[in-house]
Amino acid sequence: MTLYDYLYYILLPILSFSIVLLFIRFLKGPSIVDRVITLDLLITTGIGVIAIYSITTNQPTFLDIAMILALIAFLGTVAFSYYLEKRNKNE
Amino acid sequence: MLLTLYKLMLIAILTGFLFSIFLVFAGKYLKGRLAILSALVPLGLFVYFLNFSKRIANGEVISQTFEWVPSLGVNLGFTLDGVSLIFALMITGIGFLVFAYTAAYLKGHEFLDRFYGYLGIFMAAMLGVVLSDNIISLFVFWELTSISSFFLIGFNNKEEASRKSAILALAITGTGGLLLLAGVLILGNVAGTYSIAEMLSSKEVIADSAHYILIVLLIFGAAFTKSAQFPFHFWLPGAMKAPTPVSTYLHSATMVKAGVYLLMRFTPVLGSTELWNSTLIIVGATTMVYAAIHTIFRTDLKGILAYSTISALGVLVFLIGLGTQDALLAACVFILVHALYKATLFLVTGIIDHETGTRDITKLAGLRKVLLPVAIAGILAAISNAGIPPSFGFLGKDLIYEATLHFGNSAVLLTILAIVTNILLLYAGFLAGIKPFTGKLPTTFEKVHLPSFLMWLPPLILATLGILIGLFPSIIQGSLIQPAVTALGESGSEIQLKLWHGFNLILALSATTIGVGALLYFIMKPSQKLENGIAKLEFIAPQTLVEKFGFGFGKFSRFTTGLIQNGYLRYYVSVIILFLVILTGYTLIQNTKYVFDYDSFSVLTVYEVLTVLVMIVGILFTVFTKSRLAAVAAMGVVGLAISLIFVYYSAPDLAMTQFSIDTLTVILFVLVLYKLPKYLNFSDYKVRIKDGVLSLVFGALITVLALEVLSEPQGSQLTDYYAENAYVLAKGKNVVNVILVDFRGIDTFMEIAVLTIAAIGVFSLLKLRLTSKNRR
Amino acid sequence: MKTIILRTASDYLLPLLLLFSIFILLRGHYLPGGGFVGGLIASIAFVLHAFANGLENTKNLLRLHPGYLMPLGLLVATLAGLSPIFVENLPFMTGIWFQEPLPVIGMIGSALFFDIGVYLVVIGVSLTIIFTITESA
Amino acid sequence: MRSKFLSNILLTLVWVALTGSFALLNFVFGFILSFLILWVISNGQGESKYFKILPKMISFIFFFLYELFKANLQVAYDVVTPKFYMKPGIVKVPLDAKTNMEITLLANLISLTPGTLSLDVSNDRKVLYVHAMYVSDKEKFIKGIKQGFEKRLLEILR
Amino acid sequence: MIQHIVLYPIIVQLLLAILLLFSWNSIKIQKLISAGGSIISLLVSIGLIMTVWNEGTLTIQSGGWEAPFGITFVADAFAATMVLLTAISGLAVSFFTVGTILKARLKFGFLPVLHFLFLGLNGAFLTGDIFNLYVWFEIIIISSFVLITLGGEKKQIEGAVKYFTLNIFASVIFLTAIAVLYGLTGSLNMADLALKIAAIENRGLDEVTAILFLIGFGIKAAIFPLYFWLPAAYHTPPPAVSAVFGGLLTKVGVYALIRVFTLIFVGDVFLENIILVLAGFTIVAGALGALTQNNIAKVFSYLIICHIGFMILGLGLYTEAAIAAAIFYVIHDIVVKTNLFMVGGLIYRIKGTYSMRDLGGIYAKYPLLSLLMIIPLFSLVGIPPFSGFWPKLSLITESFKIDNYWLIAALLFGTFITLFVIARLWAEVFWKKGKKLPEIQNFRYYDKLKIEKKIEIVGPILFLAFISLYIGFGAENIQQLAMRVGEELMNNQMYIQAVLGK
Amino acid sequence: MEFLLAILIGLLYASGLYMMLRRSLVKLIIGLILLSNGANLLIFLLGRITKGKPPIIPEESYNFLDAYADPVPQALILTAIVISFGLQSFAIVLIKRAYKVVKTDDLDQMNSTDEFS
Amino acid sequence: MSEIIIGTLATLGTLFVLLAAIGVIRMPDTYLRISVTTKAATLGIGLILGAAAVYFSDISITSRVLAIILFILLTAPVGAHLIGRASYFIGVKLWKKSVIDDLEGKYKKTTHELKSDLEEDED
Ligand code: NA
Ligand code: NA
Repeated sequence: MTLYDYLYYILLPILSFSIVLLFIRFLKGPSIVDRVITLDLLITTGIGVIAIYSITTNQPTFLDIAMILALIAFLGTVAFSYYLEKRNKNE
Repeated sequence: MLLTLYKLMLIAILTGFLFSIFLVFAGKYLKGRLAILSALVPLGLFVYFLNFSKRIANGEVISQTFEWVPSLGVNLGFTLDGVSLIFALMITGIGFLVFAYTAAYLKGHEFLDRFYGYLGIFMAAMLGVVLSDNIISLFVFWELTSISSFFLIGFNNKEEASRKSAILALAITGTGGLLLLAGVLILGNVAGTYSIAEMLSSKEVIADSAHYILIVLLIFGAAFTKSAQFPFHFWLPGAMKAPTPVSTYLHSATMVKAGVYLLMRFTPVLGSTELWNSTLIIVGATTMVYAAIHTIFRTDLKGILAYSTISALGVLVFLIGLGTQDALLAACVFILVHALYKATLFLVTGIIDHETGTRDITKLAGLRKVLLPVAIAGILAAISNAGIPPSFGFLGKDLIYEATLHFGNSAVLLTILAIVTNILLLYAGFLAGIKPFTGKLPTTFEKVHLPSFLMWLPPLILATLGILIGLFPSIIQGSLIQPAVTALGESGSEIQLKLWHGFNLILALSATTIGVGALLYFIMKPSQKLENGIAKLEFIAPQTLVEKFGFGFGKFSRFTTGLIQNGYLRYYVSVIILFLVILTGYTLIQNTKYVFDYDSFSVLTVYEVLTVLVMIVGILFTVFTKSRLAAVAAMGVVGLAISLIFVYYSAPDLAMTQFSIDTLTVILFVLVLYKLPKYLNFSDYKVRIKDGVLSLVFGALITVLALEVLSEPQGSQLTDYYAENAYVLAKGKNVVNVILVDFRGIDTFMEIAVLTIAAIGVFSLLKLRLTSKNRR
Repeated sequence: MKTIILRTASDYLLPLLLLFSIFILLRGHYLPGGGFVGGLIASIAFVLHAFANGLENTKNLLRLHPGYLMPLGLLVATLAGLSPIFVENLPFMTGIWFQEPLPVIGMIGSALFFDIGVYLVVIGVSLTIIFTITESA
Repeated sequence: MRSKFLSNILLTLVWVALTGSFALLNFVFGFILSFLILWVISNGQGESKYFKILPKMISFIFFFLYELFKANLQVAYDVVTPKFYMKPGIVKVPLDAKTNMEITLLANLISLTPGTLSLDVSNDRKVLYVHAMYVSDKEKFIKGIKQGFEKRLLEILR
Repeated sequence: MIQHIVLYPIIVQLLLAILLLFSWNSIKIQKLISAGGSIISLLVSIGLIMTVWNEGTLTIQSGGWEAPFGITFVADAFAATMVLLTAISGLAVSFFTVGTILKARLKFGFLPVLHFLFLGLNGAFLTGDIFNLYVWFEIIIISSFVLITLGGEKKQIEGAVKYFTLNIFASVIFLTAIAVLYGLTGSLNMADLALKIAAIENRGLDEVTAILFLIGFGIKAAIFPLYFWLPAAYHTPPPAVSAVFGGLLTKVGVYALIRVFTLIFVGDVFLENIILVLAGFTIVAGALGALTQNNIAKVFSYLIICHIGFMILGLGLYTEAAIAAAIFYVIHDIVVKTNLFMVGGLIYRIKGTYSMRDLGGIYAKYPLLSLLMIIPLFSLVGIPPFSGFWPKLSLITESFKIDNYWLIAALLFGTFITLFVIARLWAEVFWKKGKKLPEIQNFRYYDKLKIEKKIEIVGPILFLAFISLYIGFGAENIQQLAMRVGEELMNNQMYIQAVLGK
Repeated sequence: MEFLLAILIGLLYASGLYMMLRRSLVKLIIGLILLSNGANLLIFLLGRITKGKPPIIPEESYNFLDAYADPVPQALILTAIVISFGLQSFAIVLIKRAYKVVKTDDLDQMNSTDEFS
Repeated sequence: MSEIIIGTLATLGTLFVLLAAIGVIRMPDTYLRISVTTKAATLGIGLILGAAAVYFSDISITSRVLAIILFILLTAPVGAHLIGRASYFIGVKLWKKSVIDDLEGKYKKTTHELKSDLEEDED
């Protein structure tokens, strides 16, 4: 088994499976915070998927996407926190 | 010299328009002097047209064409022949008198200038109608007469009845106008020309055409509405809401005769067929009898005159329907006869109304003592109307009987109808012209004064003419009547207008008519009771039916509009989608092969399937979750999954952008959401199922469409070109970016413009608060 | 949000992200990135700052209302688009280039200025939108 | 001034690393760029301290990586085995760290370490509330943090 | 290069919008820029159409990339005409805006967005690239969203929600159609597409694509049964906005329909029949709607729909004369509808209401003004020889030529209802004795305006009225233009030749 | 994969439409977003998809050495995405404003402009 | 050699990510889930990215990888802090077997001001 096959046929599916697991938590919730956390984690896992994918395709370009994901994902969490705090204050 | 004269014909028509435009701007400053001066316009035109009479009498037909919209085949083609001349003289001549009359009648009225303006437009338009050779330009002028009529009927527009009548008249004549438009366009197409003169040579082609019936019906529609034929007659009594000069000029002497003119004009082109003749005879006869009977039941002078006018118009249509030379001759003569006496009677009525303040015939009597010249005019007109020799009316009546008596098998029936009509018309004329002046003067009217000569002279002139022509018919015989009859296509024998034909059947019939009519006048007394009696039948009157139809139609339009535009956005969306689904679905089902080339598709891999799976569940979750926030977060998941798909399929820039934008959207949502109320599930189960089915069908359609397209070959020459030139010419290696900033830079340019506008929108939508202070 | 952790982090993230954004902007012609994503990252930097320090502080930092970046960016892009007309009588938006390439950025040409215009507009737009919403929230 | 210069150099290095080009021109460009950025954003910001002691920093990084790895294994074990051994709770940890930078770094490092999560800092900055998975002994837990992360961190920063 | 002029109408509006944004804080300067710029824009458009008339179709390849690789801009007679009309209508509205729009609205970007809208319109008319057309459409709709919501009053918002949703929906369908088109041909240049679509064997897909375009553009053009957004929204914004919308916006949809169905999807009888049926229903539905309304702005809105039917009818008939008639009608309609809503605005300014029940007495009080307002009303009805009359001649004739009497009936019905509705409007609004209405606080009645303000309001109406009169009385020139357009459109080889050189 | 994507796109269209048919303004906007995602993916799919070969010319080369994905649909989608972002952000604010002035999220209560007057 | 390094890093990283995923599924309360995710995922992604860096062994790519890791290290704990704090605000309950909650009652309801209560302790 080559490194390519290993990454492509074993690790990539495992990461995708992790995504599914995370997504199950996303669906279950129960609180919105759980969803926000899982969303964040989904993105992080996505970065992993992209990194592995870039190795298997020999395309470093994809790492740039990982970079953007890493940067921007954070803002989502911040915004949700901001929202939750404000909503809570208003109530 | 000749040429300049010809040109004048266009200018002659334009004069009226120019006159009224002039009034728009200068009218206010001319009010006092205006009135008399205005009358010079029609007078000048009358003289101008009179100048042609000699040449017309010599059998000349004067025609001149000015190009207007040649690419549509529309010219200002004018023809002056016998028929046109009669009408032109009537229009300008009576116009002159009415203009003068108005000066006194509406003296000091604040909107006198407007009134003259409308009259000017009307006169010009009417001249346009009767002079046009090009049927499109005829239509143009025809419509203008309807419009000016609308403004004149509604002149006293502060009264609701007046406005209503104006709209009703416009609705009826407007409908007719549109029928005429269709008619002339089809006719023009069939004949291959819009020129009436040129059509004469293709008479057979037209008659044999499959569209002949349609053309004739359309033209009838126009003529009948304009000339107030049964059952379209009812707008005319309503139109009497207009000031009397208008009733005189438009609704008795000229405009209503436009329909008659139209029929006459088209007689040589379309006439002499069973359809043409029978329809006109039936409609004309019905109208003349029906309207004549109606005069009995009226007490308002103008009402009486209105119905008698309708009846007279019926007579004219009837005569054109007979279509024999006799009949057409009679028609030509009767037009003049009627114009003279009816105009007189209207003007007289106007004076009575103006001076006594009432038009109620049951109250009017003895006015000869205070309004002698008016009484003379009235009585003279009544005489001509009655056809008592030696009036012009007598001539006319003779010719009518002449025509009916010689009309083959139906001669007896038609003659009887004509007699009945004439008897009733006589009665009506006596009521209007004699009744107010005879008998004892009620005390209330003792202080009535004779108005300015401007008012009584015009009717007197007209009435006198009605007698004079009767005495000397040769005045008009050669110069007007003969050319007119020739123009109608009857070039047979020479015409002789004589007062005295010796003792014959016709004379007997005339005598009978006069006798019975006079008897009727002495026996019958118009009364409110009679009027009330006929009012009981109103529910089946054409007007009521039309109004009911209009009302029902209004209801119908409210119903349909309310049905279509019901206010529910989701319904709008459904309709549009349904429409799309049906159309595309139909086409797809008809043409789809359902053969997909699976081999060309890329292989499924675990991670892709899982990504798609997450996305599908994410979408479903977005749709069905009860929490808005969860839905928004789920959209984040969907966005991420899409980004991953873009990654898998070689679109790094897309993945980046999709992801960043999705995050941004989620943030915006989150920032906005917390002020909103909870997600409510408004719709019930059934609705959801229905919507669900529609949505699924729509989605399936898109899927099938996508697969269909994928099974077609595609080779993009763009791709290769970009690949080759991206670096060499555009100096970039990220081809997507090169496309964005260079090959298709304008797209990107406008994309940022869109963003800018959106930002302005957001800014102003949230920041701008219209307060009561800055609201207006 | 009153948390020093976020505030401190954002102080350091701000320059870092801005730097990064320019990096993304300039390399767009060669690798994924470009004015749009670059602009987004720059605006995220400021948005973070605003979340942490309050809008007023961020606005003070910017000195100018971010909205003005929109016409500025559009103007830069327009001038880049117009330059070929004036310089060489070529059609609108035709790329014109300096002869020598620069490191990182590569060839300097009108397309680059166009991308800078995009960058500015995107910053202006994102900030205007987010700031406005936050203010009226 | 000095710290600003340092920041400038640091950002320049980041730029050079990002672009991967060590040409002189790129250094100059990176320097100017960083300078501009710092100038743009420096409005209204107080002095801030950057890394002064490189060696300590490096040793700290290794210490942190070790902690990270160790704790990860612990948590991993708990996650994958059916039974939970954890005793979670929120603990109030008094702070010696004073500046924003110190507190933030400390809190973040605590959060990054598995099993612990900095929830919030009190408004008077005296206390850090930490959620932890294993607080069988509260005092021991607090001591662990103060002796471990906080002490080492402050050594670097001060 | 003489071809530069093709892009000038776009560039001028773009620069105007930018300048206006820079002068955000000064309404005074904005007004000056907008007015001056609109005049320049008109001059440029006149220059463009004259050049096109003399030189034939002009093309310019933006970015210098030969077609079909770059985005081509094409000024044929049709496009140049539309650009000119935009400039004319734009000039009027720009002045009318200055006279009627609230300061508060002007402070929040009304004028820049208005010019962005004109930018979008010019772009949409001139582009020769289907995706680029999509982008211009988006400029148009986003500007229109902003304009329609600016001020954010209740009815504006309610109308805007529908307007927004259905228009975005139309864009999605448009995009879907582009996807299919690219999937089938791998091209975006419209001339190139014309060639490639003709070569596709699967006519069914070709037809489905065409239907998608029909629906996408049909929504924007407000044809039956896709027009719901229009009656819901067009009466809600200030009259200056309704004027641009009523005059120009729906016409972009019509433009796109005509363009696509004369250039790319040619000769599909099934589609032509569908278009004819829709045209008939559009006329009737619009007419029925107009009959039911009492708010004059709503009456005008429904009349827009009704008359869109006329234009679509011309397309469906698909003969040179019919297309020319549709073009003539477009020309007439843009001027008249713009003016109509301005007239509505003037009436509102005089009395402070749009309701026919409350209005009245305007003719007695303002005779000259009323006569001025009657010009657009007459033109709208097409009372001969006013401008709306001429195109109907060909429409009826061409309908007759295919023996479709239903169409003739629909045309006559639409005309009749228009006539009736306008007559009623005249009677109610102008003739009827004016009621005494409660005075609205802070409302600046026409009476109380300064003379300059009055000129700013009446001037544009007068300007457009003159143009309407010219269209009516100088119909020959307009017909010549329309016929030239019709000829060019019906021979799509000319367009293809101009763009691709083959 | 194309088959799966086609179904996915269909689902996006279907769910987008379904959301638009609800009465909530928020759902409506979400529906529009789903729809435009669907349209973007449709362009992507119909432009034919290629795996793992981004259209970026390798360093040290003037040309592609290998197969590459069609960059045109990508560029189109990019433009479309950004444009929809503009529209979406406006739409989201519209919701806010609508709730402020109409005081409801229920679309069925926003039909005063369609009423006869 | 490098293949082995790459394989090892990638495997470890993947396992940590998987661990985080399982943790998120299994952990009984929100705070614990936050706790688990921040670390495991950060480490996991760092390792995977490291593998990529080794694979491409190019200075510009390595530095990019470092940049990503730096970003994650910077942002992940801040995010965890923010969301954890927010959970407390909105009243997400601790797991019932939690042993201590020092934060209870320390937030002022309206302003979210957080007390240290240290003075009280010293007293
Ligand atoms: Na365990
Ligand atoms: Na931790």
